[in-house]
Amino acid sequence: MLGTGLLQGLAVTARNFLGSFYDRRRFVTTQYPEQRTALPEAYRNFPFLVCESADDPMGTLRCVACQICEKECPPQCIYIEKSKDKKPDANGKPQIYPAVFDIDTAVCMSCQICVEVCPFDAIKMDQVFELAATDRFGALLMDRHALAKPNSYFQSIHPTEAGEVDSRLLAARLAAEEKARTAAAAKAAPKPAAPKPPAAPSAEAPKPSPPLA
Amino acid sequence: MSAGPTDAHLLERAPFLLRDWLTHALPEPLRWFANTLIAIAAILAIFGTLFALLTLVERKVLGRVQNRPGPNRTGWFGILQPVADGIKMLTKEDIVPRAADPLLHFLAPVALLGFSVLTFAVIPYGRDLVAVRLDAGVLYFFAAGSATELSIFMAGWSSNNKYALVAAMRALAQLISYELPLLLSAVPVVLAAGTLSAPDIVESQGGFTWGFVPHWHVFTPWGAAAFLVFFISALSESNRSPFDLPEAESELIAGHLTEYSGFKYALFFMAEYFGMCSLCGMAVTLFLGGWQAPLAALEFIPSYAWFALKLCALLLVFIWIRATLPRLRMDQLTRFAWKFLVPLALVNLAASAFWSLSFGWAGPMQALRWAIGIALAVGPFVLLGRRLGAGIGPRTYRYA
Amino acid sequence: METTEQIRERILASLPGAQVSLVTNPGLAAQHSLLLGAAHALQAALLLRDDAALRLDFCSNVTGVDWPEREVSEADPTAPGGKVKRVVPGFLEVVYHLYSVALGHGPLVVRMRTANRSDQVTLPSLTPVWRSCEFQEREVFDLFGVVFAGHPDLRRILMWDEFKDHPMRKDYVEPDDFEWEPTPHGDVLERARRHYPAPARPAKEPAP
Amino acid sequence: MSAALAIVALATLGSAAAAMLGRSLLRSIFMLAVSWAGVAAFYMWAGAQFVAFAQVLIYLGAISMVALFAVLLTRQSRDEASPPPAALRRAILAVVAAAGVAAVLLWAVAHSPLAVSGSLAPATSVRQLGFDLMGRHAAALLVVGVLLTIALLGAVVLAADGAQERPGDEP
Amino acid sequence: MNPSGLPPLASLPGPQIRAVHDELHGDLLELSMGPHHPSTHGVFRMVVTLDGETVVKLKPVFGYLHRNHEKIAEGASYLGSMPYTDRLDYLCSMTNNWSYALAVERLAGQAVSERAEYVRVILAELTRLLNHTCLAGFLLQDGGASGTPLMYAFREREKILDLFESLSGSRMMCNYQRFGGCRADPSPAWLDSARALVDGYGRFLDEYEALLTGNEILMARTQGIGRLSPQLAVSAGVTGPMLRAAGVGYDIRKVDGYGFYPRFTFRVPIGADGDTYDRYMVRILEMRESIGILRQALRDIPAGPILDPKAKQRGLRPKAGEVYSRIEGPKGEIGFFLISDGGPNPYRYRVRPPSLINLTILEDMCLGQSIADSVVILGSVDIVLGEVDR
Repeated sequence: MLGTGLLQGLAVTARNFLGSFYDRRRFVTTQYPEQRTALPEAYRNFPFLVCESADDPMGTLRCVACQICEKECPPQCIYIEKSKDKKPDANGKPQIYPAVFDIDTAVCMSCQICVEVCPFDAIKMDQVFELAATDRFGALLMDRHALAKPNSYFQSIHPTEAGEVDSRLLAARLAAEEKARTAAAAKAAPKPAAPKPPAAPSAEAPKPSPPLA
Repeated sequence: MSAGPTDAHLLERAPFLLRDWLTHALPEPLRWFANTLIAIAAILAIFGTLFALLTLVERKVLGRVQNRPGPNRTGWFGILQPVADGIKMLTKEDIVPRAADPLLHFLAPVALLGFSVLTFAVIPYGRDLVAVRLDAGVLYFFAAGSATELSIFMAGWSSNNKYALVAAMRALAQLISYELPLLLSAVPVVLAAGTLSAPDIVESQGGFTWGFVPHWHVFTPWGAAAFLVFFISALSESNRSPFDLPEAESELIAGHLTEYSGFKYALFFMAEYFGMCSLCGMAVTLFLGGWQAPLAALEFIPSYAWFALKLCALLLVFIWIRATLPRLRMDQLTRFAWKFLVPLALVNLAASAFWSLSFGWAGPMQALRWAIGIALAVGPFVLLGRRLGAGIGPRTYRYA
Repeated sequence: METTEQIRERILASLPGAQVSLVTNPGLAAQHSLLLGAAHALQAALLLRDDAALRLDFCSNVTGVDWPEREVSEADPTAPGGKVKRVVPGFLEVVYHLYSVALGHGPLVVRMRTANRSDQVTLPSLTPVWRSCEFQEREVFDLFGVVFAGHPDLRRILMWDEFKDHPMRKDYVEPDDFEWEPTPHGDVLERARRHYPAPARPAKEPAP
Repeated sequence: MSAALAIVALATLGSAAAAMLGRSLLRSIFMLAVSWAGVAAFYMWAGAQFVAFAQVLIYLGAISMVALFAVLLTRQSRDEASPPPAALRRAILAVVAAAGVAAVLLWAVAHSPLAVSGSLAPATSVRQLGFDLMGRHAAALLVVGVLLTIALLGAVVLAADGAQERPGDEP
Repeated sequence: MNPSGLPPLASLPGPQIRAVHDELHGDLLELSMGPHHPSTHGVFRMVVTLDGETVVKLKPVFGYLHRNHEKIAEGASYLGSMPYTDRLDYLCSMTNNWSYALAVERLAGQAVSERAEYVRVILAELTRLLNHTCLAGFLLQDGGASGTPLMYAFREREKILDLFESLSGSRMMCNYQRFGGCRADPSPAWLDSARALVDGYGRFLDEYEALLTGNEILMARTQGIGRLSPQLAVSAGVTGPMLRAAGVGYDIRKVDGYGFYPRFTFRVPIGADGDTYDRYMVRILEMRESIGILRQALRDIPAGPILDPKAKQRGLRPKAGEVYSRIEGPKGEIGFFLISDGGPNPYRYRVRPPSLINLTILEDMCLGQSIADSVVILGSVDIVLGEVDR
């Protein structure tokens, strides 16, 4: 009979209207500034540079300015200038560091390609999305000072990924030391009489991760 | 302006006491003038705030239906939203297109609001609480209502905008074709009540049968059908949801309101809401027993409270329908009026005449009377409905 | 569906004068294609659509490809260095991927090539055969400059009508309408420096 | 002659004149509507409420719409038909015709036996009006009904012809 | 003078209402709907010539969102183009990614792990649910319902987008598929929440159909409107639900059988009249089939690697050659035609846009209908301008 479909529709809207007062499924709005939805762990926004310790970010940057991410970045929003001198990195090996490392967040589309292609786990995706800036010109171009964040912060926002990265880096460092020790032992071996080098202080105990910054 | 019921309890006489207290110091001719001024001021104040609240309630109900809270940032639970809208409308620049016809462009909202406010004069808000006790009140109501069409066309034509023109043509066709069922569905009530004066119609719906069924017209078979037709036509007269073709956002952006901004735009909306309120008021007066109480025991509640309750209920149904139904197409709209509502209203007129003539039947004849009444009301509805919905229907699908 | 060679024989059988040659696809997908001569392309297309065994009634994709002039060095024992430089003339190519909705097979890849990239860039339009080519051929005309003879409404579809050049050609030079970009970097930095000799970015870096 | 009556009269005549002299056809229709409202005000002043409301309902509500439709659908609104130059001969003829019509009207008004009494017309209630219509003037009412039905049918037939010309309106 | 004999719109005098005289019906009204119009699903413009309310001529105009996506792809590496495919049909980024990954895998001969194929089917069907629900919402929005069906659709869409966000990191720009598998492995918790969503979706669809399918006004507004004959649909290259609504049972999941679809049992609904109501109903029935596929896929998804580590992503240089591969996206057949010359970036990168090709017959469907219907018909074609303009 004409009109039964309309009544059915009205019944559905009435159920939703009444439901919205008690049924969580029918009232889905979160009042943004006051309430915030929990961001899933895999959420990614603009990248940031990982540095080992919080108190000396520029000194302990993992990035070695190999410029792979600059080439691979689809919208070309990363700009790197290598440093002239070298500085020792976490494993003690002298490495080049980026004198200038700019990411133009106005151009970056947070596609996370740079994180994938970085062989040194030096750049990871951040979870900060409130980046409104009043200055339209400079504020959106983030230099390395604004980008550097400590490894502890990385562990706080991406715990599982940070866990894998740290275990991998630790294994790599132990392997490197193992190799260094065997090489040293081999170099020391031909002089049998040389006193056994003091047992390397177990690779000065894996670098304790700095206290939570 | 009547002196008001003398026997009822305090709350019932409150409005009259208030008025007399205000004007007792004035000499005789001035007092009449002051009384009418107070009546006008009261109506405009009440329906003005109702308009403000209605815009807020509409957005809150629409929000709740769509699982979101609706405006709640301004004031406590969004209560100041109408104030915010008002200020926004006042401060917005009032742009008049260069090629528009300035006089008509300015006159349109004024005329629309003027005529739609005129309709409030005859609606009985309570026992003896009616602004003007006219002998032909219902006819006055429809006369004032029908003059608004001219101003909608004035708005559409004078803005010299393609969308506005198409919308103005649509508005004309729609309002004319729905004015007929509106009047035709009011005629059975006049036939049953025997008078055109609104307060008398409400009085004729007093009293109860078997103690709890009130004598409202909607509880008679022809009354229910007439109420349905009146309600659908009221939806269309006030350009509300299934029939809001003139300002169909998806096709004509804002229809005849496209070239209006600032306070004129607000005036149009105020006129639309006033039209909605007055049509609902007349529906309550004609069919839902005006200010009559639904139960004898509840008569201690003042009569104007009952009128307000029923008015708000109808307005909520208006909003509920707006939240649910999509829009009809132009030719479907006019075909629905001419091939469904008008024939239904005419047959209903006959049913009402039969109901009045068979007043004397008693005992078993009473059941026969009800049977014939219901047959006359439901029969044409089903037959016309089947003919109207001939082409459309649910379908079954096969799979590859 | 028959292999591409069998289809080629079938076309030559019913259209003796047509030039239909096979273009092998060295890739792993091995989707070989037929190169149709412009003269009999329309009849061949009609045949492909209406032939009972093929019934390729669905032209899924029309693509333009720009092959500019390139030098190919070939082994030539007679030449002194054992290699001789040969210049392959450039051309514009339109590739059609045909499927059959009725029989459910495909794709048959059909190609057409223009004489050169400058003045003779006309190819017969296949819109009369498959209606789906209408917008896609307009796009090839808009971005590559291939003029389709017989197209019902050949206008630019994506660029605005007054636009002169064809952006998808390999030798397309972007107009140098450089707008000031708040944070220029990379190659944009060079363009910025050309327009604004002063250092484009304020030196924010504190001396290391 | 109370002040209100003078104002209403002036408004009615003024808008009627504006309707005739107006350049844009549509604006003159709106002026016409204003003059009909003036006539309705007259009825109210004369105490015949029912007729006044009927006047507003029918003239302001429907007849003005018909006029608007007529003007829009016959495309007159588009090209402002500029009136021909006002030749002297045409002006004289117009004045003569107007004077003749005015004379006839004034004569009819002067000689019709108007019982001009001081008080307002007896306020007939709608109920009384209904009894008269159904009683003494039932025949006239039926004739008017038949006339209107025929007019309606004629309109439908005319409109129906139009529908054939543009088939495909019926979905 | 454009070919139809009417003077081009731009040359007509001033902003006055341009009643273009035409001997056929007297005053024709030329109306430009778009590019800023509430119901054109983005920056799409229709130059409509109206005779009263009925459409006499309708010319679509595109290009307002054209950024030459294919030229950018020729400059970028194969991996670098993957995030750009999210921006093609920005409602269904997962299926765009899959179609591009499938094309590059066929070009480079890269095998895909079994678990990744299951995850891809799951994500594609979730995208189909999301797209068809939104389509019904937008169709009703064009039909005049004041946003209620659209809000219900968006409420369900948010749940699916939460799943995408917890898996790929971003709600709409997922950039999740890689050559040879997927970037991140869905955790058991993720699979459980996906199962919960799929179980709940049937109830939502019942409520949604109760609100819409039986609605007489919707039936009156869409039945018999914008009829499309099967022959014209096939010839015009229409694909996806529009083609199946016209009565042609052509579904690339069944025809090509890519990505383990032959392992799942599902049916392909077909329309009878090819009008707007059929297009709406075919999409609703397709959603119910997708729920069936999702249940089967989520039930027997195998363990195993999501991406074999040896697959080259960054410096991928596929051998010279070309490939055209396609999948059944929610809007139709979305395919990629890649020509490689052995270098790090593709020589030619072509996207087959289902939205643009489905618009070929918009004018044929709208002729003779009223302007309100042309808006509803455009809504039922389901276009997204990112894909139309590329």
